[in-house]
Amino acid sequence: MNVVPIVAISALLLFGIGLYGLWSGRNVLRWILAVGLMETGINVFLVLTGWRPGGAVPIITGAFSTRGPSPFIDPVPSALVLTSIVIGLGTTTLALALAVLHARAHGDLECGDDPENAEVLE
Amino acid sequence: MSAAVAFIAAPLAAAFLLPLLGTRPTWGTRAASLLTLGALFALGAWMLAGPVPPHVIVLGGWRAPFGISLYVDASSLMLVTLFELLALAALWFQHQHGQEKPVSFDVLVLVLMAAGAGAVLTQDLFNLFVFLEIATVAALALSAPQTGSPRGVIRYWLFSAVSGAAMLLGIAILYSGAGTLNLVDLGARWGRLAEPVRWLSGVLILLGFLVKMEIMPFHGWAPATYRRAPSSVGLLLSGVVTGLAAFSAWKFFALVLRGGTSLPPVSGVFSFSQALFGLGALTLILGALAMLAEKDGKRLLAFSTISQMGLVLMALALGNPRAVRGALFLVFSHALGKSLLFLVAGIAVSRTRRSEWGAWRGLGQSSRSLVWFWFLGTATVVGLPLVPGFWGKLSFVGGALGMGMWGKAGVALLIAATVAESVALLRVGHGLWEHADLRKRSGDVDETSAAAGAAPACKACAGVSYWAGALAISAGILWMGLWPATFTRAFADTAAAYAGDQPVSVVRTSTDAFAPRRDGQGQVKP
Amino acid sequence: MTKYLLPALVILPPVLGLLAAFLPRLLRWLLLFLTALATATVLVAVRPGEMMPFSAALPVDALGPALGLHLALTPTAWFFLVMSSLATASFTLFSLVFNDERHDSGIAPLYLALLGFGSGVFLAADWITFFVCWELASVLTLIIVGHRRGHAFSAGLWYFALSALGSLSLLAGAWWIALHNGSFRIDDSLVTLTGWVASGRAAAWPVLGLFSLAFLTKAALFPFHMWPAFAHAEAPDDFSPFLSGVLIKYGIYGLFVVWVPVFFHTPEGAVRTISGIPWPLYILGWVSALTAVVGTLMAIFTNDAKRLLAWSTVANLGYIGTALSAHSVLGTAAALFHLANHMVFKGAMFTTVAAVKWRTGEREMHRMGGLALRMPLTFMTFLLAIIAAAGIPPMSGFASKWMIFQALFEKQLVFQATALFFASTGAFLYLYRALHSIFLGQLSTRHEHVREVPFLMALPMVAFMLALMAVGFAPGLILKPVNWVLASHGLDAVRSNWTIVVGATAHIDFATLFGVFGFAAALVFLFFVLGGRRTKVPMMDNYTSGEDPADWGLTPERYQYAYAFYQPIRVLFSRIPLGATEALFARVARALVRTGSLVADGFASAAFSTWSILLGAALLILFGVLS
Amino acid sequence: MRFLNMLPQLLGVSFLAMGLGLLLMGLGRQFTARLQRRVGPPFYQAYLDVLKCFSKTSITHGFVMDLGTIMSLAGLIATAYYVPFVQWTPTGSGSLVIILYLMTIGYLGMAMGVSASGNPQAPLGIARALALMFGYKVPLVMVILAMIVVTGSSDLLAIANAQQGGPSNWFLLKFPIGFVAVEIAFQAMIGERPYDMMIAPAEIASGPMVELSGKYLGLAFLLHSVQLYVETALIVNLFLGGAANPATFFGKQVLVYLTSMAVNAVMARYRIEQGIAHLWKWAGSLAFIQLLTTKGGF
Repeated sequence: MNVVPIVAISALLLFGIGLYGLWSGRNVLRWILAVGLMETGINVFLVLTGWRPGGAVPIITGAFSTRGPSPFIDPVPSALVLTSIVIGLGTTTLALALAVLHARAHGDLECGDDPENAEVLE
Repeated sequence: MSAAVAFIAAPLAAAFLLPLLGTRPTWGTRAASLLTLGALFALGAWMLAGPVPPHVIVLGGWRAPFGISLYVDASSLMLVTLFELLALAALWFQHQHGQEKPVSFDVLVLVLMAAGAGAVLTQDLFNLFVFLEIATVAALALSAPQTGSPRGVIRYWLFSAVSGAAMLLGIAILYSGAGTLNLVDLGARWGRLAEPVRWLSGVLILLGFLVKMEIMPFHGWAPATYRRAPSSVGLLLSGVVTGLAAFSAWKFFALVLRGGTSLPPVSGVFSFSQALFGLGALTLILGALAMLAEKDGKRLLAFSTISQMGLVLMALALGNPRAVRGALFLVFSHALGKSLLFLVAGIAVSRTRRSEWGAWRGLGQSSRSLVWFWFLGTATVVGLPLVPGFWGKLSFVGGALGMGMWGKAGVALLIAATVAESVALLRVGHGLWEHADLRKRSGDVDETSAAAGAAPACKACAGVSYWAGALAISAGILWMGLWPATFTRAFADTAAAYAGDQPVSVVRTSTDAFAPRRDGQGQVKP
Repeated sequence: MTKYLLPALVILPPVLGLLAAFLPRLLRWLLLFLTALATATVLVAVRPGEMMPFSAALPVDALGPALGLHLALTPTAWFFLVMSSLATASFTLFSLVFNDERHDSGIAPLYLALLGFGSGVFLAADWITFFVCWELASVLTLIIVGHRRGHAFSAGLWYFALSALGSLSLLAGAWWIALHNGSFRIDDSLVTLTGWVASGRAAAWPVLGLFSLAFLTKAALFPFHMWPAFAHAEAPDDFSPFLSGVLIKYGIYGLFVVWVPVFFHTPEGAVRTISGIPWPLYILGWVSALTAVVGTLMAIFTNDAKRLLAWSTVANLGYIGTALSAHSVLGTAAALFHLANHMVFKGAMFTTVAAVKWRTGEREMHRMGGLALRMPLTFMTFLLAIIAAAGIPPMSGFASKWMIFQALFEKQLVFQATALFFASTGAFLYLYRALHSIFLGQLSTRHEHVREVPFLMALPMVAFMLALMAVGFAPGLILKPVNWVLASHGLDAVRSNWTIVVGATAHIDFATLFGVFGFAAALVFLFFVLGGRRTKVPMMDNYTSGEDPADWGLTPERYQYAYAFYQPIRVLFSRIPLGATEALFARVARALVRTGSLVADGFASAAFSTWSILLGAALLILFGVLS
Repeated sequence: MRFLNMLPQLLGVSFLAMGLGLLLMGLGRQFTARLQRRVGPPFYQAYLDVLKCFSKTSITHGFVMDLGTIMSLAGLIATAYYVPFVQWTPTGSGSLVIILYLMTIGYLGMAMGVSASGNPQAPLGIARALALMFGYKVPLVMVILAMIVVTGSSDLLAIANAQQGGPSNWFLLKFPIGFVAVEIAFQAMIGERPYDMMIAPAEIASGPMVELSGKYLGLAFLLHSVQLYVETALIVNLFLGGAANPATFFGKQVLVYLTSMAVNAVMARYRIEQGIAHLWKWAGSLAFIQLLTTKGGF
């Protein structure tokens, strides 16, 4: 059975859930998780773009070097996914650090308006 | 001539080696970071001294369009050198006047510089995305306040995370259609993409740029972040981050979207010009009005950056050569002018411990330089004659007036916005210069600065870093304002090279050698 | 050497200003005075014909290969420059003494730079130099008017916002024409503009409108007539004469550079005329007449001496505008003549008020009084100045006012003439009020010890008096240069020799007028001497209709009638909203600031910011789909 | 040169103006008395008053008071030189603009002199006088502008010549509306009731004249007399076509003056703002109609 529509729908679903997560609450952790879900959804879609019907694993070994017009699936999106995951890692850790700061300053993770009289030192 | 790579490699290397010298900020770590930035600035200046032939550097031997290539020409090199200068001034200022910061501050500045240079020079779309993300992470970490509520920065993270995701989605869609990531190649294949692929990917990618350029609906994060971030980080945010975002947005706009071509009529290719022009105009006028109402000094500078970036976006959306030259001039002059204003704001906030410009009244009495540099910065940002901003606005008006009703409306808004902005900034400048009884306030400054154990902010003298940074930037302003020969030539060549419909430009040499030959009308033969 | 005279006139003063910033107080003001004196002597010595135009190329290819900066000394520029530099020389001499330790306003360097860019405006031969000097002049004026006082700065903001708006629209207008004829030079753009006006092309009127916005805001004509009252009143006292005598004339210079050539060189039938005058000039006529009336009424009811003189300047600019709009040789000459006269008598008035404020520290008119006894020379200068300002014969003001009326009679613009007569009668009212409240009536005890102004400060006053009488006796002194200006515009000259001027409906021999008044005065003095002995009596000893002043606790202040002087007229005009335009502009400014604050805080709330990403993305997608 | 041989004529006209003015005042007082059914002073009474004033000692409050009083009479006499007596002026020109503006010297001089006296009632009177001038000057000027539009010249000699040849072409008949407007303005100009609020004896102790004594009062008398001469001559030249010989000219002057004295004898005094409003309402609108009809359009 053709796997492409299932993967596409799941990517879209993931992206949708992430978007809903963003919109529905003000908790910082909720936002971090929501962004993580969105990025996973996009990564799934990225891998999907590299799919070629009947393509094989893009590793050139003796047997596959001379196969027909496009024997392999496109490896570049997979490489892009790698980088995107690494970037996701970086931003998420930073967000978690900010969440810790927020908890230390406000005692909870509800991100409301910026306090007006916040002291400025420099 | 692969010296340009040093601009990316050297800061990264220094950034990773710096923590080895320990996490406590000793004079050694500070000297190291300042030396790196100084050396890079010297390298840039030396390279700019001679003629800079536009050339392409292919990284890692992978020939284009498969590998990543850097395109280095005069104006991109100038922009990178400007970034180095601003970073040097900001970091040195932070060391001497700002709060005590761990070594990670210097590391993050170096990372930001590497990302900035990368984003300006790269020719690859995904590589551009990666550098933008690195720059955002660095900027986020820099502007996070150590004590107090980080809500402004969380909102900044939220905006950049979502826009990063959107940009990635856009690149994915674009790649699925075009099959290549090299900007020049994308430009060649843009015509044949399907309609939904084009405008969906275009929208999503532009969303990423617009958030970094603080354009109106996406600017929510800017005022709060600027207020809580140290002034030196404010300088970096408004000078470097918006600068690289604007330059790379223009690169994407010129190469891939065929430079947006002229506004009306919409020629076949989906041109976003009218939408972006409208958005830029909205940002320009509302940003300027917000400045009129703003009581807080650093938020005032944030809205000034927003307003100026709106104007740059309008110039990019226009697309004709005169407007693009204006845009480049505006980016440079805004970076220079705004950095002067942030230096003065930094001194003022460290003296009075309050960021409302009303509280800065009379500071100019003890150190007159605050007033001089503030007025010079204002003149540059607002575009008063004899300073670079004027050349930018002059060519923008010329470019816009040639564009029918849209252009004239844009010029009218520019006039109103310039008046509002100059009133707002001059008001603060005059406040600094006013007769005000300083004794009442300076009394309480002594206790707080002693209590907070801040860096030795001696009241009377403004440190060497402030003077050196401000004088260097003023020299840049006056050189660019009074004899902008080198700049006009560089901007003209870049505008010509990037304009899509030119005969085969240098930019293309990197790929044409391998791409299938074109027939007479420039249509790619199958 | 003469090749570099023009750029020197423009560049040298700002450079000296930069130098002056580091000099001690007295040297700064001395440098300012010497520069102004040098400029005046150079300009008087030089004739417009002999000066070679100067041009430099800046490597900015805004339009053609290189942006040219051109300076040229046209007769019009020469006339304005000579008049303003002579006036400035005397004002700066006055400032030299005025700014002792107690009164130093610290604006000498900015004043110097302003002189340079001021003459730059007159000398500019292309729109970019014109804009550069114009814009820098308005910024410097804003900072000078502010001179380190918050409320003075916000008063100056009225001026700056309007003049910045005007100058930017001037730049847009210059670009609009440059896109069509490829050059920023003023004479090229005027030729194109005249061509457009003559051919009735639609683009002519917006361009003319853009240019005129710059000049109307600077010349404080009707819709923009409220800023002088704020700026002149709050400016440093010794700077107000320059601001009101010279700086406000740039707007008129602009009208001269653009309107006069354009409308005099368009063929007759090209533009629709109302009662013989092209309709834009007719509108300018009515706008200026309205300015004169409003300026006079506002001057009558104000109680602050400097604000009164500021409103009187607005009224006088109304006269100049009306004269200019008569679209005739006589009208243009009358405008120039009245402009020069106004520079002298308004300068004299502001200088005297500054001297009174220097000595007594008072500015509200009801707190002064009786100073003629302590400061006789200042009193005489002020007296001669208000005689000239009211246009009363022996002095110079009458000649220019008479010429304005001759120009209006020639074109039968009788209703504008009536408005001007109304304004000039009103002028007499508020001028007498100023004279009475400051110099006459009871001398208050606070000013017992006030002394006359020192010699150096008296020098410019005597110079003003001599100038007023000289021009009153021989109007040819100013009409000769005016005829050169008219010749440069290709108009025929006003028929006049040194003392006789021939108008449209009558001619006057001003020497006989002067002599006749002198003879009458001598005759009456003879009668006066023949009369009985007169004994001098103290000021407080006078007729109190039978009551004993001791039981009112009489003091000189309470015995001086000066507060709501024209209360009856105030009642008459109570229904007319006099301060309407100020209120309108203030409301517009407040509305802008409110929208600004709405934007500033609107996006700050956390909830909204998450939404704004989605809103923005939807917006962009929508545009994408539409385009 | 030309100015020197003009001096005797100037002297002559000065004494003529003062003489006729005082005569007018005398006749006016007698006429009012007769209206009020009393004998009234002889017609030469005014001359006696002036001589008496000049012989008496007087008090002064400073050089400004002397300067002002001298300047006021000098200004009025200078105006007299420009008002055509019998189609002739000593200076050869009768420019209306000069007359209108020279007259204000009289006001300025008097104002300066009396307000230097220090008595607040004097400037109060002057404020009223100037406010009144504000009222009557505009209608007067509007009618004069109508005359200028008709005759094409702003010189009184030319206007008078345009009305020669009998009463049929006097401007009085050609422009009756203008004449009525100027009559009302004339009433205010010479300060007769209902417009004599500036010297209102009951309210502000004769206003400006409160501190004048001796020769200052004499000079004030002369000022009023020359003012009468000038203003009546102005009306005569504008509307009654001047005159061939002095007798008819003076007769017309007396006629004009007595009409206004008649009004003065019977009218009560207006308050100042009512006076100005009345002037603008009646005289102003009539003059406006006159100007609009003669000019025919804005």
